[in-house]
Order: sequence, then C-alpha cells, then structure tokens
Amino acid sequence: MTLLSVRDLTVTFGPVIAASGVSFDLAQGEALGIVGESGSGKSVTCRALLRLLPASARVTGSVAFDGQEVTALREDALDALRGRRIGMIFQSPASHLDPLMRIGDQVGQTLRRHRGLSGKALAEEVVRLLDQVRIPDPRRWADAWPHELSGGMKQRAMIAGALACEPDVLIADEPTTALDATVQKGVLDLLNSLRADRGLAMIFVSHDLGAVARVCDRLLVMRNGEVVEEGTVNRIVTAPVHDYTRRLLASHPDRLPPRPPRALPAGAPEVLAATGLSVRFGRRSLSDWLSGRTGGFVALDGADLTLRKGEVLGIVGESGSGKSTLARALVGLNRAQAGTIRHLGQPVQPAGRNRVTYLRQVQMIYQHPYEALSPRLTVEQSIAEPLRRHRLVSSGRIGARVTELMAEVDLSPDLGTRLPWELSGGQCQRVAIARALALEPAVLIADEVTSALDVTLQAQVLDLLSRLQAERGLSMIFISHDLGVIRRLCDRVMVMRAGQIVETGQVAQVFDTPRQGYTRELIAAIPHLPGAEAPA
Amino acid sequence: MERLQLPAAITAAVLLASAATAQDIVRIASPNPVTTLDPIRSAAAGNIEAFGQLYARLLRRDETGALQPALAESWAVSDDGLTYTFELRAAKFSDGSPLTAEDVAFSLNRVAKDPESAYPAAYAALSEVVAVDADTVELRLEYPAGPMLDYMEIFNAGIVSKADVDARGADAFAASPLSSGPFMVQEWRPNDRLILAANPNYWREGYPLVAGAELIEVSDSNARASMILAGEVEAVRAVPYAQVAEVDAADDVAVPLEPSTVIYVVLPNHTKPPFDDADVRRAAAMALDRQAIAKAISLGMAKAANSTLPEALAFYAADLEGQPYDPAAARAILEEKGLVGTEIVMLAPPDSAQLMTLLKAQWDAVGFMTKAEPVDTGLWWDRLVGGDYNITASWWYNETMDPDLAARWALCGSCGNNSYYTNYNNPRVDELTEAALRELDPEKRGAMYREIQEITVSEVSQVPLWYAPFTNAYSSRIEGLRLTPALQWTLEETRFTK
Amino acid sequence: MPLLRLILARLVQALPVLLGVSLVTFVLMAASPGDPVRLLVGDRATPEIIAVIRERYGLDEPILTRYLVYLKNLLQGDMGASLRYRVPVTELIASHYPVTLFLVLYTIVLSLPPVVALAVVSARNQGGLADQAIRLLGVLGLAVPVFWLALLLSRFFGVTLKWFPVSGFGDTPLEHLHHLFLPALSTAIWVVPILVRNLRAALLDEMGRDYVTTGLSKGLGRRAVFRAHVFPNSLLPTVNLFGIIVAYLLGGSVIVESVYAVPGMGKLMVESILARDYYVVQGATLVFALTTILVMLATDLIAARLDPRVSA
Amino acid sequence: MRRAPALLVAGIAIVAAWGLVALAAPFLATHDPIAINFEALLQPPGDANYFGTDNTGRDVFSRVVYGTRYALYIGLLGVLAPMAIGMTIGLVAGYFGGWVDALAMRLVDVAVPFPFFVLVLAIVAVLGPGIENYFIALALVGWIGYARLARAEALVLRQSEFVLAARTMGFSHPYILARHVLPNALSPVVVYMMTDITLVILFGAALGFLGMGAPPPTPEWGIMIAEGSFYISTAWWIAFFPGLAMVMIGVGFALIGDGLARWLRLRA
Repeated sequence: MTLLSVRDLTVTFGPVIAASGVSFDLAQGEALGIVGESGSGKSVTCRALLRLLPASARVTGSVAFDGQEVTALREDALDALRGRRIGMIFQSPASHLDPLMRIGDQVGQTLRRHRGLSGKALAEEVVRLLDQVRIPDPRRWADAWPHELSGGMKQRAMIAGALACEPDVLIADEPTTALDATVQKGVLDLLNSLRADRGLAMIFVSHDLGAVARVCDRLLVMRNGEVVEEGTVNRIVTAPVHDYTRRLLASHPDRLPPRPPRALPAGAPEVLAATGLSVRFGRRSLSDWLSGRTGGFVALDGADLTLRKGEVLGIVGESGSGKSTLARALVGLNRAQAGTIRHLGQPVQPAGRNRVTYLRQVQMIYQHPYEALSPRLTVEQSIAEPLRRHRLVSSGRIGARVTELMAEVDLSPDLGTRLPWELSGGQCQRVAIARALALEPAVLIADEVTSALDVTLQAQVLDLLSRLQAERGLSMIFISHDLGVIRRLCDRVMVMRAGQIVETGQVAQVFDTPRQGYTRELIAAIPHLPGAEAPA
Repeated sequence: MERLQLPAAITAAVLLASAATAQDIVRIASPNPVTTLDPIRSAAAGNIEAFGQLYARLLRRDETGALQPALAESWAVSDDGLTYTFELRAAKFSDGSPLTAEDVAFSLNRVAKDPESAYPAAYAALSEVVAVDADTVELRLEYPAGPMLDYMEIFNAGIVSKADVDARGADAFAASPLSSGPFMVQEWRPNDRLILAANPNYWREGYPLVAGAELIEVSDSNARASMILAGEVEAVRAVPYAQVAEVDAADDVAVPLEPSTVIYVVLPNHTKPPFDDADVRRAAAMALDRQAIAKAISLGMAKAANSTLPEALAFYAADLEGQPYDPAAARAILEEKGLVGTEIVMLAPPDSAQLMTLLKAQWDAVGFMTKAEPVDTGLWWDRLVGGDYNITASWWYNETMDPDLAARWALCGSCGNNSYYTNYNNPRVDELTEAALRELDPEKRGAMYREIQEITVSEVSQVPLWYAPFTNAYSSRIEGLRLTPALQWTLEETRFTK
Repeated sequence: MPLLRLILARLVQALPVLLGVSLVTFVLMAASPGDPVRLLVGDRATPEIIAVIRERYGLDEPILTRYLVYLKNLLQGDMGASLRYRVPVTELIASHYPVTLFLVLYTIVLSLPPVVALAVVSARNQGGLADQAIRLLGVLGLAVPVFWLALLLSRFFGVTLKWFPVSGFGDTPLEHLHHLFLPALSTAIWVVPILVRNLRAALLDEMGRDYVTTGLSKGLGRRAVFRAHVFPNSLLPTVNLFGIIVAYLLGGSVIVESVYAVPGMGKLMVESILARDYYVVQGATLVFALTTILVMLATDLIAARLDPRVSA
Repeated sequence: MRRAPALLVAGIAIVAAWGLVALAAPFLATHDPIAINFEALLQPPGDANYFGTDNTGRDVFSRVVYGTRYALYIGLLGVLAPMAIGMTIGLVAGYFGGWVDALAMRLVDVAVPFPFFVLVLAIVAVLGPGIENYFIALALVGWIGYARLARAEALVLRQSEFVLAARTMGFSHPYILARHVLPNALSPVVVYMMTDITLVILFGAALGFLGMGAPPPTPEWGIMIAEGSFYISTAWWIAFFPGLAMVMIGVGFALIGDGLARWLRLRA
C-alpha cells in the first residue's frame, strides 16, 4: 500500500531551483534511498516533505501522505503529523540536538507532545526507547547532556526521539555522514533491524552509495535537483542507465583502480623519520606535577614513523585516533613533548629557528576546501604568496610560475582572479595543492584532503595526487578515515587508535591479513557496493 | 539586601509614606558641601552655612544688620580699644551642660591661635581670651581693631564645648559636635546631607520655630531648580539666573534677589607679563563692557561693579569711576606697547563658560589672543596659588560688612593671601589696610578704605565685574528664611505658614 | 565542590587585579595637581596654614611610603579616612554603596522585561515593521545624551506631573523604589537598546540552528520550539554581556546621580576626585572593581548553570 | 533580507551628509560661530538666526554646523587609538595563546573593573580637562572591547586551515597576523566601532556637561547642551538643536553598524 506519494515536487529559492519535478512513491515497510552529491536537491526534497524549509522557499507539486495533502495542511494539523506519523533524523547529530537540554528530555519531547505522557511514565518510556536504540545504561544517559555523548550515541538518541511515537515513516537525511565507519555500521544495522521489527517505511538520503545499499531496496539518483534514475539497488549498481549514475559508481572507492603493489628502489633514502613522538594537550596542573602524572590529554603517544623517498604512506584511524596530531607534529603545528624527527637523517626542529628550510621540503595540505585559502586573497595571490615571501623566483617570473602551477593542478587560468568563495570545493583543494607545490617540496602530507568532497570530486583529486606523486617522485603521507581511499592510493599503511600506532604494513598485507582485531573491525565496517566485492 | 523584601504594597502607599515625612522640617538644597562640623576647620561656603546653625556666637545680627546681644548679654570696650569684656547669659549646650566663660575663652583662643585654624585672619589682633569668672570673658588685644565686635558674630566665632572637644578629641568632635546654636546634629551623612534637629537647650527661648532642618548637598543647578519646583525642598541656594524668572513664576515659590557681598572679578597675574604692566591691565579692563557682561550673565539681575570692594560693605565707594569701557583706547595701548596679538592664558574654572566666552571675545577684539584653558577647581587653586597663569576670573564674598577682611584678602599684598594670589603688591595699600584696622574712628577709616579703593581701581589690581545678588528660591510653605550677606541662614526664625 | 573551588580560584586571581587597580588609582591621584587641603579649608586659608595641615595629614611623605602605608592598613581592613570629612572611608562607602547598588539592580529589573519582550518581538518578525520600529527606537535611545534626557524626564514627570520625586533616595525600600524610578528609567533607556540588540542577534542566530529544525520535525510547533530551545540558548551571550553592562552602570552612575541628586557612589566618586580626597577615591575604586569582579564571576556561574558544556 | 543594505546605505548617507556639513561649515554657517553679540542674546529661532542665539548672542545654527567638526573629530579620533591598541593586544593574545594570552587577559582584568568614567575623570584631573586628555583616557580603557572581539576572532582564525597552512609554509608570525589574521578579524571590530563612535561622542558630550570638555568658546555640542540646559524652559533652542544633531549623527553611525553587521552576516 502506498503511504507517501510525491508528485512533481519543485522547490525554488528565488531564482535558484533546488528541486524540480521530483516524483516517487513509498510503500508501507519499504526503504527508499536517495543518493546524489551535494547540491543535488536530496535534502531539500526531504525537508519539503515535512515543510521544514525556510520561509524563502517556494514549493509546488503534491505530497500526499496517507490520503492527506501535506502541502495544503494547516500548521497545527501538520504538527500533528510531524513526529507522530513521520519521524525525521538528520546529519550531524551534534548540531541537531539542543546543547542545553538533557538527552532524556529531548527524546521525550514527542511523547509529551503527541502522547501526552509526563512524569514517571514519560521517564520510563524514554529509558525503554534509549534501550531500544542500544544505548547502554539508558538511565544514566537519559540524564546526560548532548555534549557528553559520543557521535554515534547522539545519532542513536536522535533516532530514539524520532521513533518514540512509532511513526509510519522515518526520513533519514544523511544520518551517518559525520560518523566514523564502525559507528556508521552500527547505526545502519540499527536502522535495518528497526525496519525489520516494526515494518517501518524509510527514506534514506545519502551521498554514499555503499551506505544506501546496506539499508534500501529501491534507489533514486538525483542530480541538480532532478531525479535522473530510479530502480532497485541491485539493478542500478549492476546496470546503471544514466551517465551520471555510471560516473557516480565509477568514482566509488570500490571501483577505483587499486594501486599496483610496487617495490621502492632499494636504498631509497628515508626522507622523513620520527621516533617516539608524543604530543600532549592541555597544561600540567600543580597537582599533576606533585603526583608525577603527565597531565593534560595525551593525543599522540610514542609514535614511530618512517617515510622513504617516493613512498606513499597511508594513515588510517577513526576520529580522535591521533592521526592529524601526528601530521601536525611533523610540520611543527603541534609541539612534540618527546621524540625526534629526522629529515634525510638529520634531526630537525619543525617549529625551531631553521624551520623554513625544513618546511620547504615538507608541505601539508588540509581537509576543508573552503577553509584552506585565505578568504580575501585571489587564487593568483594565494599561489604567488609562497613564491613571493620566500623569493623562490624573481618577481618578474611570478606570474608565469603561477600559471604553470595552476596548469599542473588542472586549474583553468581564467580562475586566477577569483576569490575562494567563487570556487568549487575541488577547485579550492587544487589551489591549496598548487600553493604547496610552489615550494617544490619532497614530502607532501595530505590530511583528510578528500573527506569533505563529493565522490566524483574526490576521485579527481585522488587522481591528481597520484599523478603528481608519480611525476615528481614525491613522498607522501596520506591521512584518511576512509580505508577504501587508502587502499587505492598508498603503498604502506599505518593504523592508529587512541594516539598509538596499532599496526603497520604493506597495504595488501594489512587489508588482507590484518593482525589486529581493531584493524579487522575497521575493514569490516567499510560500506561496499553490493555485488562488487573489493577486487584485490 | 533584606530591605528589598517588600510586601505587595502599592504606589499609593509610597505616596502616603513620603507625604507623611515631618512637615516641620525645613529642607534646603545647596551646591556647597558640608565637609566638617568643626567651626575652625574650614571657611568653605557649605560649612559656613552649617556652622551658623550649630554654634551660637557672643553677638548676633538682626534683620537690619545691627549687632544684638546673643550669648553675651552685654559688653564693654576699654577706651584704648584693647580690652573687650563680655557678660554671658546663662546658656546651655545641646546636652544640657552649661555654657561657661571657659568654653568661650577656649573657643575663641582656638580659632585665633590653633595652628590648624583655617581662617584666623579676623583674630590677628587678639593676644588672648581669658575667662575672668564663670560668666565674664575678656578679650585682650595687642592693638586696637575696629571691627572686633563684628568678628564676634562671624561663622568661626561660634562657641564649642571645651569639655566635649577635650573628651572626644577634635576629629570625633568634628563629626558629631555638641551644639550651642539653634540646631543640633541629628545625623550627618557626608557627601549627602546634614540633618539637624531643634536644640531644646538653645539660649533663645522659643527658638527655633521648626522641629528641624536638612541641609542637602545638590551640586547640579538644574536638579536644585527641579527640586524646589517639585516641592521636595523648602529652599534652594543659587538658582541659575537663567531659571530665576521661571522658578519665581511658579506657584508657591519665590526668588527674591537678596543682597550679598559677592563680587565677580577678573584676576590678572601681576608678576607675569603682560599683566605685570598696569597699562596693559588697564587695557584689559577697558576692553570689557561690564554693563553688558553683567546684563548678559545675570539677565539684568546683577549690577556692574565699579569698585574693587563689594558694594554691600561699609565704606564702599559708590561714586568711584571704574575703568571706562573704551575698546579703542585699549587697542591703542596694546598697539603702543607692541603687544597686539599677545597670547594670554586664561584659566577657566568650572561653570564659567559663558563668562569666559564673553571675556575672550572682548579681549580678542582689542588685540589679545586669549586661550581659555579649562581647569577643575583643584587645579585652578594650584595654578592660581603657584602663579602659573596670565589671567582668570572668579568671585569672592566677605563674611562681615566691615571691609577689613575683604581688603586683607583681595587687595593687600602682605596679609597672607597675596591679594587673592594676583601678587598685586602696593605698600601703600598694605599700610592703609593695617592702619584702617587699628583706627577706631569710622570717618577716618572710611577715608582710608576710599583711598585703598581708589588706588586699586586705578592700578587695576583686579577688574571688578559685577555685584551678584543671591538668587535663592523659597517655598511659600515657609516664611522668615533668608540668607544673610554673611552666608548665614535665618533658620531659627523660620516657620511654616501652612 | 568544584564550584566552590572555582569561586575561590577566581577570588585569589582577583587579588593581583585589585592590587593593580589600587596602584593605578594611587599613582593617578598622587600625580594629579591640586591640593586636598586647599579644597578642604576654603579659599582664604593662607599657604602657611595649609602647609601645617598637609603635614598633619601625612601628605608630605613620599608617594611610595604613602602607598605602602595605605596597603598595610588595607590589609588590616582599614581603608583610611577621608581627607575632607575626617570620617573612615568604609563609613562613606557603607552609606553610598547601597544606593548605587539599589539603583543598578533597579535599572536591571526595570530593563529586563522590555528587553526580553522587544527582542523576542523583533526577532520573530525579523525585517517586519515592528522590528524596524524597535531597532530605530533603540538607535535613538542609544544616541540621546543621558543628561539631556534625564533633565527632560525630571521636569516632566517630577515637576509637571509630580508622579515621581526628582531627587534623593528616600528612607524605606518603597521610597527607594519611588525615588530611584526616574534615575533608573533614564539609565534603562540606553541599556535596553544595547541588550535588545544583543539578545535579538542571539535569537536570530539560534533560530537558524539545526536543533530548531529537529524540534519542528517533531511537531512541537514554532512557539514551543522558540520557548524550549531558542530562548534558553540565546540567553548565554546576553548573560555574558550583562557583566560588562553592570560594570558600565556602576561607572556610569556618575551622571544620573548628579542630575537626580542621588547620594550614591558615582556622586561620591566625582566629588572626591574633584576634591582630591585620595583615600575615598582609592577605596571607592576598589569597591567598584571588586563589585565588577564579583558580577563577572556571577555571570560566569550563571552561564555555567545555563550551559552544561562549561564545566565548573 | 533585502533591507540590510538599505539600512547601511541610509546610515552611510547620514554620516556622509554630516561629513559634508563639517567640510562645508564655512559656507553653510551664517555667522561666526564664536562671535558674541550683546544685542542679540537668547533670540528665538527666526530669519536672522535659524536656530536662535545663545546666552552670549552667538548663532546656534552656525555653532551646530561647526560643532559637526568636533563631533566627528572626537568620534573618529576617539576610537582610533583604542581600536589600534585593542586589535593589537587581542590579535596577538588570541593568535599566540599561552602565556601571551594569559598576560593580555590579566591586563584586561585590571582594565575591566576600572570604572570608565572614574578613570576619565581621574585622568582629566591629572592632565587637565580637554579633548586630548579624553582621548588618552579612552585609549587606556576603551581598547578592552576591541581586544575581546579581536581575541575571539583570532582564537578561531589561528585554528583555521589557511592560517595553519601559512604557518607550515614557513611565513613569519607578524606576516601571518598582518596578512591573514587581521583582515579576517576586522568585520566584527568595525561593526563594534560604529556603536563605539556613538558612545565616544556621547561620553565626550557628558564630559562637556561636567565641565571637562573642550575650552570655551569651542562650538562643541556637549558643551552647548550643557550650557543650554539651564535655559531648557526659557530658551529651549540652545540645547535642543545640538541635541538633535547629536542624535542624528548617532543614528547614522548606529545604522551603519547595524547594517554592516547584517550585511557581513549575509555574505558569510
């Protein structure tokens, strides 16, 4: 039986068309996935279903839920629907929970509103719900504040709140995007089991085909506000019709060509080596000092690392594992309390007096494309800055050198006068790479450079990095939480957890015969495309 | 903050409560703060106003200004003018203890001889004051002093209790003294108000007529005007001229212009060029249209000054020609001296913007280049006493009708204050000042003071500007209250009319 | 327990701050020309008499000696005596401080309802007519000179209508409320716009937050979401601002107190500075500073109570 | 949402208009602003004197016109030093953190509890009245607001990746502060500055009211209001017109501040 029927849904913000002519049906108990890249209109579509868009949005078309026309409902009738018949969960649970309200109260809001529960009955029901979403010790966590919960627990709590009144439909808008892979797996499993237990219908929105495939039966592929392809998950993954869908699939890490195993030339020098590197945050208080404790928070605990010329070293780990801390310690952004760093065998001080010489050899690029560039500098100014400051070329040559660098990272020369906000995320990352290359470094450290990018862009940037590495014989440290990406780019991989390196080895060896339980868990959590097990 | 816990009372209760405050308390708002209650400690205006209420003197003045017996029932002056004998009446301090000749001798010796006595100038002639018996006091003088009887009436000649001062020490006394005057201290809140209660033991039977008084310190003139208009006080001191008409026009409030000894003057610095030259001072005086200035500032309420002494004083020379208003002649002097364009620094004390504007404009018109430099009162005194200025303007008043103290203060170069710190010094004037004090014949004294005025006017020791009347406002709820030229409120004779 | 520790730690931190404040004040006052004795004894006293009294008051000692003596006495709880009044500074402060404190609290109490109401109305109708009107009035309130407005208010409400007294403090709490109404109102007129502006901005910020969408998606309705989520979250930045405003009010009490003849700290301070009454200025500044520090501490504690993320 | 630039434009127009008045004062003024006239004291507004005359017969209109120069001079110059000091301290503290920050915050701690007006009065007592000394007092305490804002911005910016990138490119700290941190920390500071200008003008006027402002016969609005306040019921025009002018210029700056705040938020 069709529960939700959407016809010709169009959302415009002034002149911008965010969604155009979207139509689909959702049957009872069915799980529908919507995939697409950022700006494809998938989130807008979801929010339009519950009329959660800002006042400036204009919505046309029809959304029929259980015989009622949602677009024509009065606000109070709509409120009776929201939360009770249709629940919704969102990306980044951290920002979608009120930081000033206890978890239990937020979970209980719908119960109070729609079922009139209060007092002890409400508290009991909240605990039951938290237990149902597998939050351990629910009584305790019901009294906790959002910031005390981990990301996964926050998302579970949000799910508990959305499902409290046992709605018919759950709309999940990128519910796992901000989560670590193992946590994501847990949430996806939870959604699957809820669906199975309750016959819950679900709309699952994600940019990640792998995640959608784990939960859904049917799939919509959206692009630029339009649905370009619709069908069962299996059909679309195995036989995509639309060009764009094909590209999307091809960009998935599962489908990327893996890096051929290769041997480094014997005697390739160690360009970078670290031994016993430790970083502590926070100060050591007087009581720490008296009781002989280290104090503060140990983010990196005696890490060893070697990088040889021409090698690509991957570092994986979940958030908080210390991988970024390690990278930043290597370039002097974090001061290491213990340990040594050697460059070509010579001890160096990345934050010391002679850091410039060292840093010209070891460059780093960062995660967020729009934050990577100074907002008030044009592309040309950004790239020229290191050339100018370090007098790398004569001032007359700067323009020419900038053009060269832009060409090298596949940036069209007419972008030179643009400011960062006028560029796409991928273009920003390219500018950042060009800037780093301006110094002609021997080592490039890439810290989660692709994780904020859509898959197609991610694939392009990965290609670019691969090519540059090969052309220039760069040594590279590539940091990512995404094992799929690591596998396709790196020679060697280090697995980190809680500030320590738990496993190191050649990529193939670590992935195929992991020695540590933790590594195995990580690998198992990678969402794969159905029927396309990772080719070795 | 337990006082904040208020019951659910309503505004009406507030109105009732405030309306119920003792209706027979006379409240006076004055800009002049009361800073001490010890009569020898200060000669500042606010204190003078308070001392009169707390301490009875040997003599007092009636409405006509004539001296009348007060604590002294009678007195006699020896022929050589060197011994004054006062017979005291039976009087008491506010605690009921008797006021004896000992107390009188102690008080007068104290004000005359104590090194911390702020203003002993009136008593320079005293050699000692002796209690002859319980109710007889003898003043022994080193040389005759014409106005000595007048000085037995001024603010710091008040009688304090010797026993009280000795027992508690001067500091404690200064905060809560025993009183011999019409009122006694009920509560003193420094920097806010002095609350007085009628002294039941005051020597003058049946006085004061009211139960008490409050001297409230309100520095803002607008606030004072608002207060009397709103009926929150019975009298205010120094209504700005600009508001006199308005306040006077209000029902139940009157602003009678009362004679004062206040004189406004320009003070040139006689030791610094260009005003060390009498001709230049004359030019500065002739540049000023005193009539117009007085009219502009007082809206016609004050009279332009012709003499260096206040017009209310005895021996004031009314017929003296002041320096004429003659800007052309003033300019000619400057041109002749080659002083056109000379920069002069004019210290501008607080609340003098209008006067400073007028002075600057008129001086600049004849060729000076006047630079007004605003200073606060503390700085003004520093600069004035230190002689670090070219010219400034101020006012002063005299506490008696006798010109002796006025001359010593403002015109005499060797009497301690360097002619109001202008450093004007004419030996003849100094000599006349001392001689006039010692002279007992009024006619001869008059001639001497006339000469002093003639000399100082012609040498332009200061430029007299105008004689300012008091502009105090009184509510019609009371009668009998006025401020004497000696800055004494006639509070003891004040009563409520309704 | 950590709360107590925080308070203790902050108070300990306050000590060097107070020392710094007192040192700066002392140096400033000592450096200012003008002789307290001259202002005390009146115009006519001769320089000789003034010299005698200066010596007796110990004003001729070197400045460092005076400061050290002052500090030593301060440690024993003695703030010295007023040069003008010869009464202990503590006594003066004890009589003037409650007045100003009352005024400040009154102003706050008077300001809060309109602040909340106006900010909420303004934020909920962002860009609407009411919003524009409120913001324009706010700008006016900010730009009108306090002393000018205060004068008009006192003449109108006090003299013409006779609704409120134009001066003084009164004797009972009810009288305090009545007497200080106009001063508090005059101050509120510029405080309200500042707070409204901040609260409004905070409300608008919070209204755009993700958890608002969550609340709406649960069917709570706009009103309930506003009440339960938006408003509490908006209070945080406003509470922080409050501490600064109170400091401002304390220091700015000078003008309203003078226009309404209120015997408070502002008046005491001005008169004491003008009279070079060193120890009163010194003591009053310390009390001001201590109050500000305590208010800041209080706002931090309130913020910590409001916001569980700020661990005490 | 469209209204934001309109407010900004309105504010800029008002302030620019006043700027023009200040520049063209000699042409606009009908009288010499400091010329006294005993024949025309306290004249009400009329053809001879558009805004009437004051208690020394000076033309209020001309004084208001010339007073614009002082208002702008006080407002603009009065915020300059506090902003420069505050920005420097705030940016350096926020950017470097650690003991530098701790030291700067202690400095703020000492300055914050100092009652502003008391300090102004004390400084004026030390140095003598006058606008220049007011500026010094402002510079001593007025920087706190700027320092707080700049520090908050710098704390965020120091963690932002373009600043990290600049550091790992080996650029010097002063360069990064000047080129990357400062420009991006400027906007909230500028918004705050607009409100601050209004307050500085107002406080300057209050100082005139307490008799510690510019020397007479300077046509300064605060002094004019203070002088005129005695005549509020007999010659209202003396205080009213400078008061009105002050409100209008205040509105102008406040509108710029408001508009700028919204405009910047929209762009972000």
